[in-house]
This record gives sequence, C-alpha cells and structure tokens, in this order.
Amino acid sequence: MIKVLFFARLRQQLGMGELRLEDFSGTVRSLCAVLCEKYPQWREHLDDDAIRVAVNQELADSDAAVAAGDEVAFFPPVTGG
Amino acid sequence: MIKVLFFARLRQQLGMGELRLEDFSGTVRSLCAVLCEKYPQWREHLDDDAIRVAVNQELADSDAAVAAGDEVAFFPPVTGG
Amino acid sequence: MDRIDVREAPLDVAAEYAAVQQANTADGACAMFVGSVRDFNAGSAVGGLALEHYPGMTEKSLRAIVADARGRWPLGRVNLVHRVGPMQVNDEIVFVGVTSPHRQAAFAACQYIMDRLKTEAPFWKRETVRRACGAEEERWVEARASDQAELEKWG
Amino acid sequence: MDRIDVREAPLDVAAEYAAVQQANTADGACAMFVGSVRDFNAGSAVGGLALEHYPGMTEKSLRAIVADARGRWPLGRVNLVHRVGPMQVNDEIVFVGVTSPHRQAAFAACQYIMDRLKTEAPFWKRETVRRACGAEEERWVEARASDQAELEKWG
Repeated sequence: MIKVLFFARLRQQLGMGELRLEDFSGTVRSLCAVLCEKYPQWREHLDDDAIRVAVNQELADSDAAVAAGDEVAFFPPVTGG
Repeated sequence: MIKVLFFARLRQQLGMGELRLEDFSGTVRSLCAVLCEKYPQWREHLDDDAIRVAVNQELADSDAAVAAGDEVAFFPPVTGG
Repeated sequence: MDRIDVREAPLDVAAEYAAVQQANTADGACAMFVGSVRDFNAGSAVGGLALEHYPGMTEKSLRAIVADARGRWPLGRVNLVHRVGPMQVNDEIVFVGVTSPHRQAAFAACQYIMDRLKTEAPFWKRETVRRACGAEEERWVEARASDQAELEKWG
Repeated sequence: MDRIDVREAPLDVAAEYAAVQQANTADGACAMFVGSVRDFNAGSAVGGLALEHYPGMTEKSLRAIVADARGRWPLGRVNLVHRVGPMQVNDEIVFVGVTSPHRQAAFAACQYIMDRLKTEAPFWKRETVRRACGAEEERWVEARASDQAELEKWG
C-alpha cells in the first residue's frame, strides 16, 4: 500500500489531503498518471511542472521509484520563512 | 596651528598622544617628514605603510592637503568589531 | 550543537539569541536572521497569516539543511526555529542564529540556511488580505522566482 | 531611521533587536550580527579586552558607512552599537541590525556594514592574555589581512 499526501493549495484544489493506493509499484510519474486516470479533474492541478514531490519525506523527481510502504507527497512550491 | 593625534600602539610607541604644530602648511607626507625630523626616533614607527591617516576625522592619503586649523590623526590598522 | 524547533508558540528572539551564546566563549561571531509577518504583500493589506506544513518532513528537511551548512563552514551553534499555525502582523515566523569563530562563515551559513529553507522546507503561507471594499479573503502566498535564483549562487 | 551608538555600557542584544522591530510592520526581513569577546585569540587565552577609539571620528565614520549601505540597498531600520572601554570574555562588542522588505538586502547590508567597520572605523583592541607561566600581559590585537580582502568584494 502507498500513502499519498497533498498539501496547501493543491490539497484544496483536489479536495483531498490523503489517500491510500493498493498494489502500486512504479515511479512518481506513473503514480501521477494512475491518479489522474482515477480522478480526471485532478490532471490540470497535478500534472503541473511547478508541483513538487517528496518520497518518504525527501524531495524527489518524477523518475523516483515508488513501492509498497512508501509515503508520497505532492505540494506546490514552498513559501516558508 | 595643526593638531596632531596618535592612537593605540602608535601612541604608545611614540610616547605621545597629541601635539600641536605652529605654522605648518603642506601635505600629510610633508607633515610626516617634519615630525620625523623633529623626533628622529619616530621614523621607524611613523614612516610605515601600514599606518593610516585621517584629516579632520576622515580617512586620507599621504597626498591630502593639511593647513592651519586642521586635525590630523595617525593610527595603526583598525581592529574594532 | 544544533537546535531545531518547529512550533505553534510565539518566537522569542531574545531567548533564541541567548541559547546560541550561553556558555559559548569560543565563537566571536553570531549572524542572525528573523523573518516577520509584514502588513503588506503583493499589493494588499495583510491582516494575518497561517502556516501549513508537512509535519513528518519539516524537521527532517531543516536538519538536512543545517547539516549541509555544517559541511561547508566551521560553525559553532546553529539555532533554527520556525512557527506554524496562525499568526499576526509583526509576529516572527522564523529565527536562524549561527555562531562561528569567523564572521564570514557565520554570515554565509545563516544566509545559506535561509535560502535553502525558502525553497525546500515544506511550509506554505496563507494570508488573510483586506480588499479595498473592506471584505477579507484568504489566499495562498505565491513562491517567488527570486528565491529559486538565490539558491543557485551556492552551487 | 538610523541609530548609531558608541558607548561604554554593556550591550543588550534583546533591546537592540526590539528597537529595530518596534512599530515596524513594513519590513519582513531582519539580519543581525553580534561580535563578542572570545576566550582565545592567536594562540593565547584571553582574559579581557579594552577598546580604544578616536572619539571625534568614530561616530562620523559609522554614520558614513551606514549612509553608504543605504545608497546600495533598500533598507528600513539600521541599528549599529559599538562598545568602547574595558570588557570581559563573552561580552558583546558590536551589534548591527538591519531591516528591509528583502532578505537579500538585509543580509548584504549587514555584512557590508561589518566589513567596512572592520577596516575603517577607528577602534583598536588591546587584549589581556594569560601566558603558560601564569603571567598576564597586554597586547594590541593585530589587524587581519582577510578583513581587507573581504572589503574588496563590494567594489
């Protein structure tokens, strides 16, 4: 099982902060494709170069591997400080 | 009259913090020459590239003009902060 | 040697400064940065701010940034405090304090930590802005391209 | 907008920070530097320090440095405090606090002011050092070539 998290504006746009996905194994890019297939209205928000991704709480790129037990977070550019 | 000041290590080396000079007009360089002529033992301390000069409380170089009423200070490199 | 604190409670700059200097007689230099809530941003009057974060990742991310700073400069103490949750205009959002025997190292590390934090640490600001008509609205603060550009100077 | 203070009294960093932030809601960024008396310098244990200065020129020199910083960056408040006279290990010697709407401007101006101060402001440090045999001696602190080199980066 994969745990997927969304933060900030993206969380509000998707109307969801967290979901769980059974039986996924692939890359961040393919995870994103699976999500957009399941929720077509997410594509415009999720399939955006500005969106950043963390795998297991570390920044990652779209080629990063994702497997059972991983936590994947999608979020807009950060604005702390 | 010119007021001449010495600070920090230079003051201790010359054994004097302040002196007044009547009837001087020239540059910082010629003032320095006049002082070294009057006090030959000052030459090794005063005629040193590291020594800095301020004329009327602003940093100046050896070509700066000095005339009656001016205050000239000689001091080692600064070490504040 | 490092203190990293992510919290809702107000930030006390005097206490944070005291923490980096206490019993620290080896470091002659301390550089600090404080970021506060401004009353105006992107053309609108700001009434308040809320900071969302990614609880599992936030501290990990800050620790990694501080560790990288230590790999680059000889540092004594590093104290990094970031607030989350709701706050008011003029409240402090972030404090970074760095000591070193060397002034340049303290300045560089303090600025480096802020530049990395601004582009990598998972915090998001949402402002309450007052419109000319008097209505209040909430909006997410936009990331600035200049923050990304600043990061590049560190190679 | 500028506060410049040269004094014998101890330096209170919390109060100086409060002075730059009080009723200042426009500037989101505050960069600060504090220089303190170290317990070790150039291979010797330091017991204390005395700062001599050139009273007529000191404040004038600091004002000119701050004015030049304002000519280079958009700054809000600048607060520059420098102690003179005798002080102890861990005492603060200098405080520089700079606010700005922009983080980079605050950092750059704070560092610029310190770099100029270190090479131009008429202060001289004399340390009391303890030698291995237990005897104490006073010595003038030597200027460092690196301070002059740092200045050159500002063009």
